[in-house]
Amino acid sequence: MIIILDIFLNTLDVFPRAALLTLRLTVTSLLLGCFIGLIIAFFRISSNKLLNYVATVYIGLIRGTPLIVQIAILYFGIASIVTFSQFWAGALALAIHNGAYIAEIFRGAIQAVDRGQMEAARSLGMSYPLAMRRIVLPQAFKFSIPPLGNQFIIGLKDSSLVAYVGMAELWGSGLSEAASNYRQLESYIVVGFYYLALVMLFSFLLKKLEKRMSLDTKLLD
Amino acid sequence: MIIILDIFLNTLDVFPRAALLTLRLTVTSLLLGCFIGLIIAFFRISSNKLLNYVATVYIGLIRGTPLIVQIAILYFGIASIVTFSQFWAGALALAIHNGAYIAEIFRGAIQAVDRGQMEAARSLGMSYPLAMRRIVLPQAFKFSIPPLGNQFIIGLKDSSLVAYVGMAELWGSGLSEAASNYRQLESYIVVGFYYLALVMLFSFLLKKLEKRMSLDTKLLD
Amino acid sequence: MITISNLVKSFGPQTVLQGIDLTVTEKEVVVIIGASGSGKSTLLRCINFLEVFDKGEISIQNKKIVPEETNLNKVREEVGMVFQHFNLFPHKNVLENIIEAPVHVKKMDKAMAAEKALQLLEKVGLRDKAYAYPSNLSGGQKQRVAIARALAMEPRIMLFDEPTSALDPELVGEVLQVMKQLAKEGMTMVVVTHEMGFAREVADRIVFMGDGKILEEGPPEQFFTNPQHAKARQFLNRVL
Amino acid sequence: MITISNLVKSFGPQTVLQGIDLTVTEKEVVVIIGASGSGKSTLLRCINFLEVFDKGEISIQNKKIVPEETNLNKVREEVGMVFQHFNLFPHKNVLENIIEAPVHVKKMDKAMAAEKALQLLEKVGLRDKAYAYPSNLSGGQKQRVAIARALAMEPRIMLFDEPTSALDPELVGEVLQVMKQLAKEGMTMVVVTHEMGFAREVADRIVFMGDGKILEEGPPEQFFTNPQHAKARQFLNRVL
Amino acid sequence: GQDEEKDSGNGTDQEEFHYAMSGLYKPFNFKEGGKLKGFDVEIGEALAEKMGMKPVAVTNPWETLIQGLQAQKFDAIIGSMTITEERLKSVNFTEPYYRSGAQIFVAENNQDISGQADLKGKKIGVVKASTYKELALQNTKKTNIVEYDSDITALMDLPTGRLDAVITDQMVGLPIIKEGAIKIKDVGEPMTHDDQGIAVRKDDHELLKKLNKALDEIIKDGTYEEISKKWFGRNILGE
Ligand SMILES: Nc1ncnc2c1ncn2[C@@H]1O[C@H](COP(=O)(O)OP(=O)(O)OP(=O)(O)O)[C@@H](O)[C@H]1O
Ligand SMILES: Nc1ncnc2c1ncn2[C@@H]1O[C@H](COP(=O)(O)OP(=O)(O)OP(=O)(O)O)[C@@H](O)[C@H]1O
Ligand SMILES: [Mg+2]
Ligand SMILES: [Mg+2]
Repeated sequence: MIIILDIFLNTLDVFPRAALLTLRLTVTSLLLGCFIGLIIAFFRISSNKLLNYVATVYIGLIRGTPLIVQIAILYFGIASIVTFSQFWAGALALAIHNGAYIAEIFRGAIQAVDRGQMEAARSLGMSYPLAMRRIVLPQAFKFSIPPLGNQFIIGLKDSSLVAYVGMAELWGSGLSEAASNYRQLESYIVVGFYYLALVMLFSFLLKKLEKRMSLDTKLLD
Repeated sequence: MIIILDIFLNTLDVFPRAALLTLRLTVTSLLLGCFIGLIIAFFRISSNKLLNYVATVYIGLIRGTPLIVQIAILYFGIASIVTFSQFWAGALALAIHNGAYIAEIFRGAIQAVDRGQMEAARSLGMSYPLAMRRIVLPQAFKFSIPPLGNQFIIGLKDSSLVAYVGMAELWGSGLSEAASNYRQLESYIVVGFYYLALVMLFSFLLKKLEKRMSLDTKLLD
Repeated sequence: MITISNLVKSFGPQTVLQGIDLTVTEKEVVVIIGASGSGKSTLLRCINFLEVFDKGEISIQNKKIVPEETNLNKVREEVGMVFQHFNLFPHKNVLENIIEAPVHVKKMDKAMAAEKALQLLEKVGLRDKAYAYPSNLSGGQKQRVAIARALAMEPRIMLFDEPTSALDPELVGEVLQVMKQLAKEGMTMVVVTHEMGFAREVADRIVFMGDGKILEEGPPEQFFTNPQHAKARQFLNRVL
Repeated sequence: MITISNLVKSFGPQTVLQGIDLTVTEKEVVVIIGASGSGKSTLLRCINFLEVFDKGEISIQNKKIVPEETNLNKVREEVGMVFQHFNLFPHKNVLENIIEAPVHVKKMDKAMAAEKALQLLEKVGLRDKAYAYPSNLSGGQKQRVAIARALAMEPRIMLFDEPTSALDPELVGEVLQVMKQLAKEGMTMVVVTHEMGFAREVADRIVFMGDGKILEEGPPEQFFTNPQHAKARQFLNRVL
Repeated sequence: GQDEEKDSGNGTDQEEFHYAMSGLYKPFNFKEGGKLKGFDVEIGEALAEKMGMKPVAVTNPWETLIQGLQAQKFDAIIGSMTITEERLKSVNFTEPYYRSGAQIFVAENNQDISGQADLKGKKIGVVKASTYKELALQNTKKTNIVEYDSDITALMDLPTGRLDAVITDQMVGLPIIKEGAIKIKDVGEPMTHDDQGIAVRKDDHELLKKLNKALDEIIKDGTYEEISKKWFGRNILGE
């Protein structure tokens, strides 16, 4: 216990900064992932066979292989086309991974909006994109808040895997720290606490958001 | 493409065996995880405050930290108590991780069984454990097949992370292979295909099982 | 047979049973009626100790039951219960449903239990459904199986909680028929029901509940033709 | 106004509309009746091009509409539709529901659109609900808002698909009242409804559908007192 | 993160010299308080100064260092990489910047292994993509070899009993024994004498020339010896 506390105090100049990097990485990759996810979700619900196929293959590949393999492939795959900084290479790899899961979240949410909404909008002369943007998506967005929040927490934890490409986020810093203080177990436990704190913080914020949302959705019929 | 095929053919003595190790690791850790999960699920639904608390903390810790951190901690943490072989250390770490998720699956499934079933059983003079074992659990088990199958596929992919502790399963072998042939991208893609094949195989088997189950559950009322 | 005195039961702030006194004698058929929410089901569930009550006493066969001290499973063997929603075990066929408790609670020989189960099925007119699964039965058939299942434990008392109110109207008759038969054979029964015809014909006594209290009780002839309590009159006006 | 000829529409193997010919003239009120599943909704949805039909022609205002060539959004601006389940936009208040299409489709000035919306709300008797959200309205109020929303696009024709059948009986009147008013003002209307009283009073013509075909049509007086087709007689016997 | 280094020192318009290492190889390269430190780091700084460039040390997983170099994620590897025929196919090396040897380490209480001859059939830990794997293969079966990301992790697994021996650079294990941080000991003579070089891309002849020149300069002017003494108490250039 004393050793753990000791390491905790000795790493106050390292881990909080690393936690911030973890957060930046998570937020960046999730935002990018939402963008990718939205596009892929549209591909999935589109009547165009090719787009549909592209989306299905993409989602299948991502869901069928471990994240660590994807990160490794993307890190070296992207590098052979264009050179990103480590941060962006890592963020992009996570985004491409999260994008597949987020696409399924968005697809589910869009399909959960009553079909009558689209029909009513079309019957008023709105074009498909306009109806999607102004009528369906705002409602789908509300449905997708809880699973998106969940995905955010998963993404936070998954970001630890970009330590593999040498990024000094929480887990990467933990590895470095342990390799220099020879206190693996205790160093890792300290890192674990940082993650736990971040996850608990987010679960808390998420619950608040959901509660606020459910107050709003009382307005739904 | 040619390089990928080349690597695929050159590794036929390594990767299939590694894939088998991945499978053994996954199956072992999932079975152990089911055992842990069932116990923790009972703790969760028990009216005993202490057991309840233990289960809640366990699940919270596991769901609040990245798997890689858990593996690292357990690998060195378990070693300070009792020395397992690498395989068992890895399998146990994965089992403890999966156990938390499986506990939630079982809890959900048990709670999804109509309360009337327990009441009817009790009203016939059956004790709580007897009613649980003979009436509730067999029904809960059916509800938990689809999420358990899903967890199995997640566990299969997650097993890649025990490469960190030096296990030569699929991903670990892929790393070694790439490090010796200097063809990282292509080697990783080959490893990815192995995972994809395993995942697809399991999704297929799972769907079959679910279909068979749903035929059976037509018998449910 | 059953003596209940000053039974009180609350759910949170709401006191659902406010001191019930009720005695049921051997071979008596007591029908409990009353508006929705008046506490009928709760009373029945207390008699079977499916609910833990707050105050009062229940004696069965002149033995006072103290939940902490008595083996409630033994008590429940003596008190059969039939639920509104049947609660058959969906993963077992009709025969297995019936022999489940005799075999695993009473440790009865399986073949003997099955033989007895078939006799009971004969009695409720479902001998040919012994190997059917619950999902393939109509509501009325399910409820008759549920009655047979309860009878298989050879209870001294049978409790029925609205056994016909989840049934399509055309299936109510077959269940009531079985219950009438049971009453005729001398089973002690406590029945919650909205079937006034059945109450009138079969009950030895009507108990009318309101707001967690017994407001009126008496023989059916008297209760139906000349109800004393204002709420009883009101209730009868609505349902008859 | 609308000319439909030989309209055929299938869902998979099932041919739901088997060659419909129908003409609706300016200011006419046509009421379509028929048994459930006879294709009434499908016909209405074809007129608004919410369903793609397989064969046949629809002309609106003497212009033949070819779905691939025509801007269907423009056509839909001219054809308002009111649905059985209202389909109000739950994330927008009543006023926003009404001005949504005028502002974003017709690019009308927002203030002007709002002013017009308030007039329409006045007309349907809901001026005071302008800032309420759909979830806080009764079914009848929702449907009246839906009518106002459709009218805000100034359509030349209004289609109603069972506008009152999702309503509690006591709320039907207020919606029919608004529809009668609309008919009186000379709106061209095609109404699918089970409200025979409304049909009799307001319709210029009754169209009776069965099995995807128009089996009989004529003025309400004639149809209701002396139906020709056997199925029509049968149908009227059931609903009147 | 290394991404921040680009915009950290734009006060000078010096060209930057990016050199990589695993960061998990104490005392040659490791992180302390989030800062990269060690012999390799300081050699890189000294070389950069001689070349008139701004030093930027970065970390990269050991097994992908060469790939990262080829992907131009950095300019050179100063990460205690042994010069081998195999590696020379992919990269060029400078003159050796230190010489060391592979050493067998075992748990402190291990009495079975006292040298290379005892390794037969034993479980041996090495780092992935290392020359030590070849050495291990000469002494035990492939299935008895366990590969790690970091030498330190491998050494940590000696006291747990999951490994019988670890082969790694003598300079990695000896400071640990001195610190008493992990209960291990070295046994036998060094198995090899390895030349450690700085790796550059095959086509980057200019940098290779500049590095060799700078290396010569720091050895001649005593900078090298100073750094070596600081970390090891002696000159590890060897002959
Ligand atoms: N488990 C429970 N938790 C909280 N309140 C309950 C519970 N069970 C019953 N109640 C409440 O107790 C009151 C009496 O319920 P009970 O089911 O006994 O009425 P009832 O007479 O059987 O009515 P019904 O004719 O509708 O079955 C009701 O207000 C009900 O909401
Ligand atoms: N999207 C669809 N896919 C398949 N079949 C459909 C679809 N929409 C309608 N149908 C079928 O077409 C037939 C006619 O349906 P329609 O809704 O037009 O009937 P209706 O006359 O409006 O009946 P109701 O009075 O019940 O509204 C029905 O058999 C229905 O099942
Ligand atoms: Mg009840
Ligand atoms: Mg319809």
